[in-house]
Amino acid sequence: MKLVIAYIQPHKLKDVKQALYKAQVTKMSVTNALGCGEQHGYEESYRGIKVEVNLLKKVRLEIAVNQDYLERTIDAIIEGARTEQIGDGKIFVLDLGECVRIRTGERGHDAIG
Amino acid sequence: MKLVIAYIQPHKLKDVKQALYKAQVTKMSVTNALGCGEQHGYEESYRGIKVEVNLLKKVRLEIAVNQDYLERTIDAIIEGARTEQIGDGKIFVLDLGECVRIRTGERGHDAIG
Amino acid sequence: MKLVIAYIQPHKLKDVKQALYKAQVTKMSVTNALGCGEQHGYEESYRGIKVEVNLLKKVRLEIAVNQDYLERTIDAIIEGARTEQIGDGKIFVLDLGECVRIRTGERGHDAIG
Amino acid sequence: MIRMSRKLSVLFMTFLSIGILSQPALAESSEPVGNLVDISRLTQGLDTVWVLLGAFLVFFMQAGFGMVEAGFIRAKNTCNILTKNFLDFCMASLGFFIIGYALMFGEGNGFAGWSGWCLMGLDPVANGVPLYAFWLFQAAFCGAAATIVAGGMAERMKFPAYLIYSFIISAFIYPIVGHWVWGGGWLAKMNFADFAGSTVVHTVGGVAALIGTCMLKPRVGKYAVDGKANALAGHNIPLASLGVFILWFGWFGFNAGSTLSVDDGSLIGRIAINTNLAAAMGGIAAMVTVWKRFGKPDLSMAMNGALAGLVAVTAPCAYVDPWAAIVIGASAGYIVIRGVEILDKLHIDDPVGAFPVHGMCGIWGTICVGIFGKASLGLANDGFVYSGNPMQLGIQMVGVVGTVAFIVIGMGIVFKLIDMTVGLRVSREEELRGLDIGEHGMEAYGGFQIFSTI
Amino acid sequence: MIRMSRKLSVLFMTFLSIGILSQPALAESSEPVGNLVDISRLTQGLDTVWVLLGAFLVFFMQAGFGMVEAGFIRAKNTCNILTKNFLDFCMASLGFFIIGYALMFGEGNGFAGWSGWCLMGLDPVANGVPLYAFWLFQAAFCGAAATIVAGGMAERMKFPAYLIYSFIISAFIYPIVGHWVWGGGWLAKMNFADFAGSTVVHTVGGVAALIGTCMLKPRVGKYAVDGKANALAGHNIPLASLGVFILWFGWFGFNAGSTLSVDDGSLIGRIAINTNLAAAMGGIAAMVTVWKRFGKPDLSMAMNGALAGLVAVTAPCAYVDPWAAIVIGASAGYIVIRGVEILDKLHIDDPVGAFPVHGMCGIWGTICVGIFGKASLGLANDGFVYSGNPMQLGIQMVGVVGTVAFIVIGMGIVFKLIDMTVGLRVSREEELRGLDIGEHGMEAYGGFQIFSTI
Amino acid sequence: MIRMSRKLSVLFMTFLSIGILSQPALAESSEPVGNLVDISRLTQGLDTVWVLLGAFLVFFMQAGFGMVEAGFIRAKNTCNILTKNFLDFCMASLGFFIIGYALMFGEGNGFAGWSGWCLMGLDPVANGVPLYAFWLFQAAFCGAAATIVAGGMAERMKFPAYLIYSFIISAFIYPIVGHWVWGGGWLAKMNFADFAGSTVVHTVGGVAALIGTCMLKPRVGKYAVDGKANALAGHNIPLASLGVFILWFGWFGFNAGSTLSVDDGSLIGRIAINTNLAAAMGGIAAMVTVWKRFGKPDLSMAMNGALAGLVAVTAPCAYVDPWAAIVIGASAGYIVIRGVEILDKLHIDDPVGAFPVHGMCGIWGTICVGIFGKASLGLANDGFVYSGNPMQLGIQMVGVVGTVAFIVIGMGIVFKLIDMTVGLRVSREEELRGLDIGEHGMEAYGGFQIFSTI
Ligand SMILES: Nc1ncnc2c1ncn2[C@@H]1O[C@H](COP(=O)(O)OP(=O)(O)O)[C@@H](O)[C@H]1O
Ligand SMILES: Nc1ncnc2c1ncn2[C@@H]1O[C@H](COP(=O)(O)OP(=O)(O)O)[C@@H](O)[C@H]1O
Ligand SMILES: Nc1ncnc2c1ncn2[C@@H]1O[C@H](COP(=O)(O)OP(=O)(O)O)[C@@H](O)[C@H]1O
Repeated sequence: MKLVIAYIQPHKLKDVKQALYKAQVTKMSVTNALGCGEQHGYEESYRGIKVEVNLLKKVRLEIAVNQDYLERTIDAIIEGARTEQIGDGKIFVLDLGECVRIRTGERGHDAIG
Repeated sequence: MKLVIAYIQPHKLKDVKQALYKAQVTKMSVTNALGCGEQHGYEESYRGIKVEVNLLKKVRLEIAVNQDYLERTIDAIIEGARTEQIGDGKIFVLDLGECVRIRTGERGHDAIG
Repeated sequence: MKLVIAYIQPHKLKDVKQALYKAQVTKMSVTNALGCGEQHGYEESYRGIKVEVNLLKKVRLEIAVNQDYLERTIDAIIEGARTEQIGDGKIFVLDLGECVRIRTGERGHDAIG
Repeated sequence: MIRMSRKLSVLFMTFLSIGILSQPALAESSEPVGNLVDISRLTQGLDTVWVLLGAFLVFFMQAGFGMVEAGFIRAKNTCNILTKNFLDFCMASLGFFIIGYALMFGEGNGFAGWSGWCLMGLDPVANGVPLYAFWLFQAAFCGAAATIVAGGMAERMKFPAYLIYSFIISAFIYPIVGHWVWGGGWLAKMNFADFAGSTVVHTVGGVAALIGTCMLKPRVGKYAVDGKANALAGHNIPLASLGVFILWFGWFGFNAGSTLSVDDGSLIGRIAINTNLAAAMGGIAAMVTVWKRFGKPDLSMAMNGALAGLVAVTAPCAYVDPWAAIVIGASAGYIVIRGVEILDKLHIDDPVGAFPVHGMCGIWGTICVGIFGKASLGLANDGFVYSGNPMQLGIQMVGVVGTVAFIVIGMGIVFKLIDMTVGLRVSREEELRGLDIGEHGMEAYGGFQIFSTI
Repeated sequence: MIRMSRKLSVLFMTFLSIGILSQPALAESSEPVGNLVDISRLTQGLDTVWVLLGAFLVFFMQAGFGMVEAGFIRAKNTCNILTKNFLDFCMASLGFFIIGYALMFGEGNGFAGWSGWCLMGLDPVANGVPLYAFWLFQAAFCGAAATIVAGGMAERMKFPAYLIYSFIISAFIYPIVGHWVWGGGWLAKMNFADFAGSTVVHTVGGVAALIGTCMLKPRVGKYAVDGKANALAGHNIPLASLGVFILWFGWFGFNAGSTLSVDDGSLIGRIAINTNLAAAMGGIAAMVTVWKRFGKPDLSMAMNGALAGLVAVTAPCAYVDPWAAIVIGASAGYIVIRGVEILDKLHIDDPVGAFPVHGMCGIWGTICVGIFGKASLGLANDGFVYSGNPMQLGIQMVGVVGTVAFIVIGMGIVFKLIDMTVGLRVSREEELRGLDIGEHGMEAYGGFQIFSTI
Repeated sequence: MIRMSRKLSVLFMTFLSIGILSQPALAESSEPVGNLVDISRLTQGLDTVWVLLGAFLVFFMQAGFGMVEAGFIRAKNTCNILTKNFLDFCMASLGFFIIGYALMFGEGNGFAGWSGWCLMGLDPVANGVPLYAFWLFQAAFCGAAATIVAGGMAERMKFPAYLIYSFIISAFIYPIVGHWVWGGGWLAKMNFADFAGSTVVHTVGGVAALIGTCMLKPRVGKYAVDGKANALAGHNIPLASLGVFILWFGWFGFNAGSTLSVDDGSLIGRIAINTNLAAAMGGIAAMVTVWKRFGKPDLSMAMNGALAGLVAVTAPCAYVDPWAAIVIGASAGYIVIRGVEILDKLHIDDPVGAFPVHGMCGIWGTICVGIFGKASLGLANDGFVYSGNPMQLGIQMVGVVGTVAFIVIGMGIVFKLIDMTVGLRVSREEELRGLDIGEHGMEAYGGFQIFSTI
């Protein structure tokens, strides 16, 4: 089992979700994040003081999938999020040791979906 | 060492924390998350336009524990969060390679607790 | 490749970012978190009712790095965040199986930076 | 107006030209008449401006109530309370127009009026001001009484139930009590004095809120199994604080406007200073009390204190001296804090303190008339501190008891009926998710990350 | 006053000294003169107070517009709309001082006035009140017309473009229509009646907003490729709700203040009650409609309904009876809901419903004058329901058509020119990130975690 | 006023009594007398309504100050500033009732008054209006002066220290300066003119804020070790924007209400238009300045500009023509921007710009009286632009210097004493966590996810 973590542009969430649904990945968790990467930030000024903002608004996806779903999940995220512009984001994949469904206590593969 | 990630219903956080304390798991990190899973969402309507909301409010727990604490941690979370209704949530367990206490620089097992 | 997760005091974010830049770690993701650990909380009272608050405001950093950057990353975080007072925070290190840059589709080491 | 006086001066010129020395008497006498008419029109005009200004300010209090109630509850129920607050005023306007005014000010018996449905067939001038202006002023009061209840029953009451309730209270319950006191009813006949409505508006609203919140039971999670009370903290204190300022602002219209006439301004001046001093002292006393009892100066309680002072001074504002207003306000500030504590001990869950503020202090204020009131300021009998005679005090007690009894029974029945029909309380699931989504299918703060862990 | 009575006494002394015993007539007559003068001064004083109170309230509506518009859009564009709303009033004050007033109330022809630039060389008294007070009242109206547009074009219009627009509308467009109706222009001459501005202020603002929003095209993400409309939900409903209360509050000044004189108060009383009933019914009707059509009582729509009722009753408020105000308000509440639906069907993206509220209901209200108005209340001809004679109705129609045509053409050209020069719309990137950062380099809610996924 | 016309009628009686001719006279004469009395009562009534309206509006400004100050600081200190803002008005009401009024308006010497403690033993009519109404108007001014300081010392000042300060300034410091200018003190005697309080209210508050913020030292993290200033951005711009509108709204009462009488309305009309034009120009000028200097139209600065314009026009509002108000407002808008910059250069940390707005522009406005004022409008001498004579200008300077010196010394001592006793500043830990939790044990936005990284 794998845990897929992806950072995407906020306004791309809609497209990514649709792409994931198409790939039958229907379960995910989303959090609000700030990110800094290659994409350079912008300048704010408040009451005459310049502020260099390089932590940009991003959305963080966390998706636990079985091995066989991994690639299609990654592909779906890329499909939904890519604009080929700096700031598109990153995907990280971790090994997922165990997974438990709280409601039933099921574990492992069956618990993921 | 293991890193336990759990998604639970927001209003269950209190019970889960109590259950964890009982199991002598007193350290944890909490973030606000949205999740979609089996639990079907609900419909909003804003100014006459229907909105299908399937990202529901969840709370994300992150708990680093030593191997020997793993099971009791999982059990405690289940005890606190289970209502046997769809939406109870999930627990994910990852291998934790290293842990450092910033204050002291301690590493490994001692740093966790 | 490693995924470094760190919880620090919110007002230390600035210093930690600077320390990381010095160590040429320029990419990271930040989220808002609540944490409870050794640091004891405080008491609020609302309309005559006492409230024991032990989930304190923290900031969560997530940084994917290549093996050779791991130590300097940890050191930088410690340098920026340490005050030697309870509540300084923790660093967790996980194995990162894969990393993908959405924009280009690059994978692995090259995708991290 | 201009036209008028132009006419006048023309008239005047002519009368000057046609040699006045011949028949002065006629000439002059005609003049004064003109002036008299002018003056009485002017006076009514000025009084109308005053009453309308009061009406506008009292209307604006509706916003104050909304912001205070919204700020003191959790984010997930914000749209719901705001919708209730918004629509109960609409309902009150309608109900008080069709039925309420007739019951309150129509010709009738000591219990209720019975004429002037939809304001039809009434003298166009009421109490020295145009009927329509007078109605608006009274309708705004009616709306205030109705909306007080929203706060006490917040975060768990069904929206349709609230709509029905709000129509009934503004069309029937409030006007009847109003008739007793201001419509020439039995309390008025026995010289019961409630200048601007500590009883008519606030006791009615506050007690109705108490009945309602008792029947609703506490919010999920408010009291732990071990009986310990949990704090379900408000979500937007700045909004609440703004609301309190708006209420204080509007209260000047509420109290001073109740004179219905300006005269030479001395009475409205007195009312205004009393209103302000009572509010200020209420705030200070509440802050000191909460600070001493709980170790921190809790803003939400200090603000409740100011409102308590305002509620308490509403009845006596015209009959007392500034020093008395200070005493009344300070005592109310203390009462409200203890009241909140007591309700919590009794496990009565009143999220915004509607009963301690409006109920307890409304009653206290009504009684204060009998203690600090002065006959020289238009009260039937001197208050206790001046006369040592409990006469007026007794009358005030009777009024309080009568009103409370009527509301407890009347609203008790109303809420019971609503509960048996459409139901008073939402489902547990809906309450956990928040009434905004359940009842209105929308969120108050779209996009904001908000913990709904409690 | 002082000066006056000093003059008086002087006069009095002199005439005392020159042996009075001879010609008493003079003596007495001098008295009435004193009174007359006093009274006309007093009357003008009272009227000025009334007009200024109205002006203050109408000014305060600016805050209401700001909060409603801000609350109904997404957090990332909040500073932008607030800056627009704040500066268009500043611009309006300037533009209406230098040019606008002269075009609107100066001596001129049926199309526009042409004197009194910067208020220079004008009679210090206008319509029975001091010129400066009258100007402030009118300037506040002008600001309202200007700011209505901000809502319709929200979340995508360039800030510099908006500044230019706001100066033009308040210096030229609005004053010209104003001259037609209130400045003795061609519509005034044909007895077109718009008591407080359903046409002059709201139709102008609403139609301008429609033109603007059409030219701007919908916001990114508002309509899916398949044509389905997405909800871009407002981010702060409590703020919007406060704004609606402020607007309602200010509207009392807007309508009742338009009498410009108090007289004996009966007219302002009538206007106040009509204003309130129409607003209340608008809110109720809109809630019922949206509830029936979409299954939930949507607060944002109910509030739009109240505003719709207010807009609709603005023209007829002085000419109709309360029952008619109820009908007008209720119908407006229904119209606005359908209007929002229709715009969405046509893929016209009006984020806050500026056109349905101000445009549609402004037109409807203007027409209502011809239906429900009464000659006995100062209208040229009895309305249709009383006379069965479509005379006034026809006149109202002409006024509506004339105004709409003028705005469509005039503002169409203005927006086109702005678009060709500075440009109307921000870049897609800027729109996605939010105009607060793009245009103003600041955020509305520093530190708050807000999803900007839509 | 009253006194005058009373004199008149008395005089009139006497002259009547000494029998003019005989018969008819008596008859008629009774009429005029009645009218005279009526009219003087009416006049006083109208003036009271005006003064009370002003008082209500000035009170409401307290909400405006609260929202502006809260909106411009960080979320974690919101409850704290709101509690300060709320309680300083309560404290001011108390302090100005017991001591302040006596020091300001009591019989005394050129430095301070010394009679009328707790308003006891005073003539029930003051300046032609009822004493109580006059007191409320003045008390609201006192509260404004006190609350200005809260903004400048925000985010780090101890709450108990603030309570003590607020009582002292409103009971002693403010009333003394007030006596100099409005209570017949030494400045009044030398014809120093400050119509509505640029000096008495704003310079006092602004300079006190400067002293306080200097003694408090900057907030943690405001200036980097390398001396670079960091932006600690405000957390709720919509709230601040609402606050600015409320202030502007209230300012109409602040300035126009200061006439204390309506007369024929021409003076209050002039004041109202000047107030509005200065505010509008201040906003525009500030926006242009900040846009040019920093590349973006910063709303927070534009709003500061409007407030600056209002502060500056407060002293001259009654003595100048509209064109002058435009100049005064625009210059103030420019001054405030540069002022904010300068303070930052000097590492004086004034979170909301209390000194640039109220201090600098208060002084500027006071000086403007000597530049643009007109003798024909009641000023002792024509201003410099009219007379080329620096007489009045000099007098204004003296007033400014005297006031600033007094406040610097007086408040310097007060703050020093408070610092040595209860302490002025909270601990570093408390400041980092936020004063809401440290001082009040509560949060402003319960449940909201808010970064407190700066
Ligand atoms: N090494 C990293 N560790 C953690 N988060 C990262 C890392 N690299 C990128 N991110 C996240 O991905 C987002 C996009 O990264 P960025 O480099 O700007 O995209 P791209 O590489 O497509 O230009 C960043 O804002 C950050 O949130
Ligand atoms: N495969 C997954 N990946 C990431 N998060 C998940 C996954 N499955 C469930 N979740 C999280 O757990 C929450 C509960 O999941 P759900 O399936 O509704 O619970 P249950 O399985 O008990 O019905 C979801 O809202 C989501 O936040
Ligand atoms: N075992 C753990 N699992 C998850 N998060 C932890 C754990 N231990 C500490 N943390 C996070 O680190 C923060 C600081 O921990 P704390 O023990 O207070 O620091 P210190 O050990 O330096 O005193 C906590 O608030 C929590 O967010």
